[in-house]
Amino acid sequence: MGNSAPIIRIFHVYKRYGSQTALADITLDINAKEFVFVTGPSGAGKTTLLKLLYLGEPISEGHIIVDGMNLTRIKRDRMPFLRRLFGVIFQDYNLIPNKTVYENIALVLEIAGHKRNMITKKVGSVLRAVGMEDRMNAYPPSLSGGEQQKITIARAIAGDPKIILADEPTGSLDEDSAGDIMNLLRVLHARGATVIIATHDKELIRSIPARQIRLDHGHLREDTGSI
Amino acid sequence: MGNSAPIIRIFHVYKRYGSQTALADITLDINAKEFVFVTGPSGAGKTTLLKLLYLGEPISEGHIIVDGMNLTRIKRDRMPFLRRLFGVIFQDYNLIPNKTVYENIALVLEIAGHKRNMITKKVGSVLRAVGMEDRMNAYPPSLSGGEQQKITIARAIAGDPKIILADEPTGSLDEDSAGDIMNLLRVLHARGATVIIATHDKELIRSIPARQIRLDHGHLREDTGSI
Amino acid sequence: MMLMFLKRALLDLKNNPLLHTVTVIVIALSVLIVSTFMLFSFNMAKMITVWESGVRLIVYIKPGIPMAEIETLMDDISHMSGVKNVRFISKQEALAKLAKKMNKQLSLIENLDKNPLPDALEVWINPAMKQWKEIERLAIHIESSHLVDDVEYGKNWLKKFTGILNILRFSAVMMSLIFFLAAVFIVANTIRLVFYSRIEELKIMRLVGATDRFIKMPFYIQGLIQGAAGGLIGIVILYVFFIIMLSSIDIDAVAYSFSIEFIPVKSMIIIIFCSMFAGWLGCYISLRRFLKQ
Amino acid sequence: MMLMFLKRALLDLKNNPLLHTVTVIVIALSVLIVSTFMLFSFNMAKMITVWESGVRLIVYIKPGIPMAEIETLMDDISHMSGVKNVRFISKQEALAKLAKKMNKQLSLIENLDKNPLPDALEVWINPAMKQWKEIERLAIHIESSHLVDDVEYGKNWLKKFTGILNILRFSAVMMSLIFFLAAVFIVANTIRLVFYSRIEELKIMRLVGATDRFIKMPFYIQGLIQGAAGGLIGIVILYVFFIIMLSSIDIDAVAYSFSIEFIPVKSMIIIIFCSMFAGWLGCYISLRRFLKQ
Ligand SMILES: Nc1ncnc2c1ncn2[C@@H]1O[C@H](COP(=O)(O)OP(=O)(O)OP(=O)(O)O)[C@@H](O)[C@H]1O
Ligand SMILES: Nc1ncnc2c1ncn2[C@@H]1O[C@H](COP(=O)(O)OP(=O)(O)OP(=O)(O)O)[C@@H](O)[C@H]1O
Ligand SMILES: [Mg+2]
Ligand SMILES: [Mg+2]
Repeated sequence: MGNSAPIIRIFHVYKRYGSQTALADITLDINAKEFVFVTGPSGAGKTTLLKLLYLGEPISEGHIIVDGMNLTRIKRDRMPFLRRLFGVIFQDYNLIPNKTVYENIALVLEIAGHKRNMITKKVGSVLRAVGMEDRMNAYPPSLSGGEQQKITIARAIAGDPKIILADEPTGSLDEDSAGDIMNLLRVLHARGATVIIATHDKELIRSIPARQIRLDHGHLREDTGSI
Repeated sequence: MGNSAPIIRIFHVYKRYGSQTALADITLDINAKEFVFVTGPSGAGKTTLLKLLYLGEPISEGHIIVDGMNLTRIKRDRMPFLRRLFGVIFQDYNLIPNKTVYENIALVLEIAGHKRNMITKKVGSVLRAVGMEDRMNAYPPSLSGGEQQKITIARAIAGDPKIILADEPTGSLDEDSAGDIMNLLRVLHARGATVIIATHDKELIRSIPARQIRLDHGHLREDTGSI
Repeated sequence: MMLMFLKRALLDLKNNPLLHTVTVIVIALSVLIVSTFMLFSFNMAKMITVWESGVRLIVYIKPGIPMAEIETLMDDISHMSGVKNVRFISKQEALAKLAKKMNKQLSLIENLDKNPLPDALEVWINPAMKQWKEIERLAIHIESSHLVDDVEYGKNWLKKFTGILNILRFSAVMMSLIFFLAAVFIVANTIRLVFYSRIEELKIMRLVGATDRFIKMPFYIQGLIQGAAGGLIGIVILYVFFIIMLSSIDIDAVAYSFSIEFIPVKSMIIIIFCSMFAGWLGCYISLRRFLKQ
Repeated sequence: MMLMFLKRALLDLKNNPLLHTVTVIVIALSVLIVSTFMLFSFNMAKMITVWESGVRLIVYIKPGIPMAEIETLMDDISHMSGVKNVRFISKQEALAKLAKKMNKQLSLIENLDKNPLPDALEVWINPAMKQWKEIERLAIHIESSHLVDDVEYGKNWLKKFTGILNILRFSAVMMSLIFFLAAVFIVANTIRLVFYSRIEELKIMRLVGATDRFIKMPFYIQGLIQGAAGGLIGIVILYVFFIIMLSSIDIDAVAYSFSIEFIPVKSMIIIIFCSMFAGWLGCYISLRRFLKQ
């Protein structure tokens, strides 16, 4: 699939939570503009792997290099800029409950320093993309599970990120909505984004031919490589 | 499927959130010891319907009678006892983050007034049933999405409820775990519990022959009836 | 049952250490303020009592009244309300006193051939009688006797002083009230903030079938424990300050007529009860709002 | 840029009304306590100054000293440190005064054939000189002059009084310090509690790429706004109390020599700045901990 420059390089990475080893000796490269599934049963370490990439958790051992930056050695004041490379669809949504849907998404753009009218336009367009433009002024707790997930997706793509990390992006969605979201991610991929999706939805994986990385109990069990 | 006495009777029920109508004119009976799927796309009103049953939200219009109690007229001090009829698997887990897994589950039994050593035994057994006995002393935020879901399931069944309400119980689970959980719910059903599962997982619905109630935009679109 | 609630309350204190520590700190500081002020007022009240025991009237007897009549008068006066005791001062004693007082103008007295001073009574006023007006009324009453020539009272500074002591007393009461109420509300509001941050937890408990009582009791117990802990800590801090202060004051320059003392144990107990009440109140206000929903 | 942060701070105040209201209430109450005490101390200090302006020495001149020498002495004394002014009292004036003072013992003076009193100087002490010892030293210094017969000073009550005023002064300083620190820490801890309840929100902001500055600024602005609002409200409440108090005191019985005044504007401004500082401090402590993670 085209471009072969690795945007993410993972070298012998371990992640331990106390005595618990969530990831053990993971080594792999992900190229720019790749489309990757990370699979594995519950507790395999999928979410943990994604967290390490955007510095959601510190790395216990090993090195990860993202877009030329070594995450083990990165300076505190560079971290926000690293994080802005990513658009993350969090498994637990992570929406701010007392800000409206609009404010939640606008926040990402404000952080990146965008202008006011540009923000208004952009928020409108991503909400339209996930079919939630009519709930702009709702607060997250007043949305259904699937609706919250859509807002999280809208927030993740609002900043036109280089890399999209999607953690179980369709877990709370019905078949039709899930299909819409996957199409959206494919469009963004076609426009040049690297897309990494953690999921255990076998059907979802079957629906798109893409590289698959399978984890189990923190170990890398299988990597189909770019296809 | 055997017993035909309705344990839940819903008469012309409406639920409105401000100007938004989440449920419109729902009328249906659910018999004791039935196994029911509530299906429908995201935002259809599945969660809302379950919430009305356990008084998670007030009913806007109409009547619901659960085990002989009219929810519209129930007295404040009877509500806790109504709620103890139900074991609820919440869509968003609703675990208390600064209590351990053990404490979270034990809470339900303490509330019901059980004895200390009975609580210890029971918590151990439900955690074993969902395969999480080794994480008894972990705090919920340190669990993966699927693990949290399993804890929620364990909590829901700990009190041996008459009625189990499961809101998307397998959304974060891999195929194998999901199968285990469904088997668990079927065993509880066979032992005499009424089971109501809200889900949009078509595969799950196909896997078990049961009554299906389909909602869409708050309207009752289809009810296959007991089979 | 109560034991179970106590256990749950303690477990919860363990589960939210930062939250509860901050709450106890705020309570302790509030108690510190109130008890500091109580210490001050208490000692000032003592001081004022010492001063006021110095208020007296001088009753000048008309010349030539026989001693028996004077004694009847003394008896009458000593039964008037507000009078602590009455002492007879003969004209000889008065002159001797005057001579002693006028050390620089002694020649003035030495030049006298007969004692020009009258007999007099010294009437000591009960310190409980605080209003200048009452003292005045007493004086007029005594003056109305046909035996009495004149009544002298109220060195000017003392008169001014009584007024000022009344301001002090009044402001102390006002301030105690303000400080106490403020402290109670600070504590109550702090506990409300803690409560607010835990409202999700309570909602969950309610959804899984907890009764209001089951939700409330551990909160109340916590409120009481935090109030007691904060109160105790506040008083201990004040005591430390007090010891430091005592050792840094030049005691000799200050402590002629009275010594500085720490607030009495009874007041400490009252303070701790009040801070427990405030803790409970904070819970009560927050819970009532929550449980109404 | 700053404007954007201000907007975000205000938006957030709108989004968490209960939280911020409770915070402002706690700040207002803390300020109320401190400013009540300041009001009290301020008026007491004024009162003490009024009293102290009454401290003076009487310098008795040896008999037969010519006026010219006395004038030189007066000049010398008036240049000594702590002396406010010096007034000459002739023996005639002294006797007239004595006669007036001794209204009951007048016969005593009427019986005199020559004035036995000496000439004297009245030396008024600067109220800034507060230590009794300093006054004593001054007296000894003056006494060493060959023109001076004796120096009289220190009516006993005033001496006792100076000691007591020093305790008052000392406790006022100690208490101000305690109250001020306690209030600052109450405010800071309250803001910490609010912060604690919002930590999830900040974590999310950080995860989506917010810089420390972006997270911090609105908090600081809020802390300052809340501090200012709380300070203002606290002072207004005190002012209302003050007006009520004034109207309920019997002014005539009290206000001979001085009038009760509200804390000066300068102090109000200081209070508000301090409460803003406390608001900022609370944010600073909490944020430093959070950002270190
Ligand atoms: N903060 C934490 N502290 C301790 N253990 C943790 C923490 N986060 C994750 N773990 C553990 O690490 C393991 C991997 O977790 P992870 O969230 O990566 O799983 P996952 O593959 O995303 O699972 P799921 O499909 O259920 O989301 C799990 O066993 C989990 O309990
Ligand atoms: N508290 C609330 N305030 C306002 N609207 C609400 C609230 N809760 C739910 N809604 C709205 O009611 C509708 C039904 O929500 P519900 O949660 O029942 O959907 P659902 O069928 O469970 O969807 P999902 O599959 O996404 O969980 C949605 O449009 C939702 O936005
Ligand atoms: Mg996960
Ligand atoms: Mg739902």
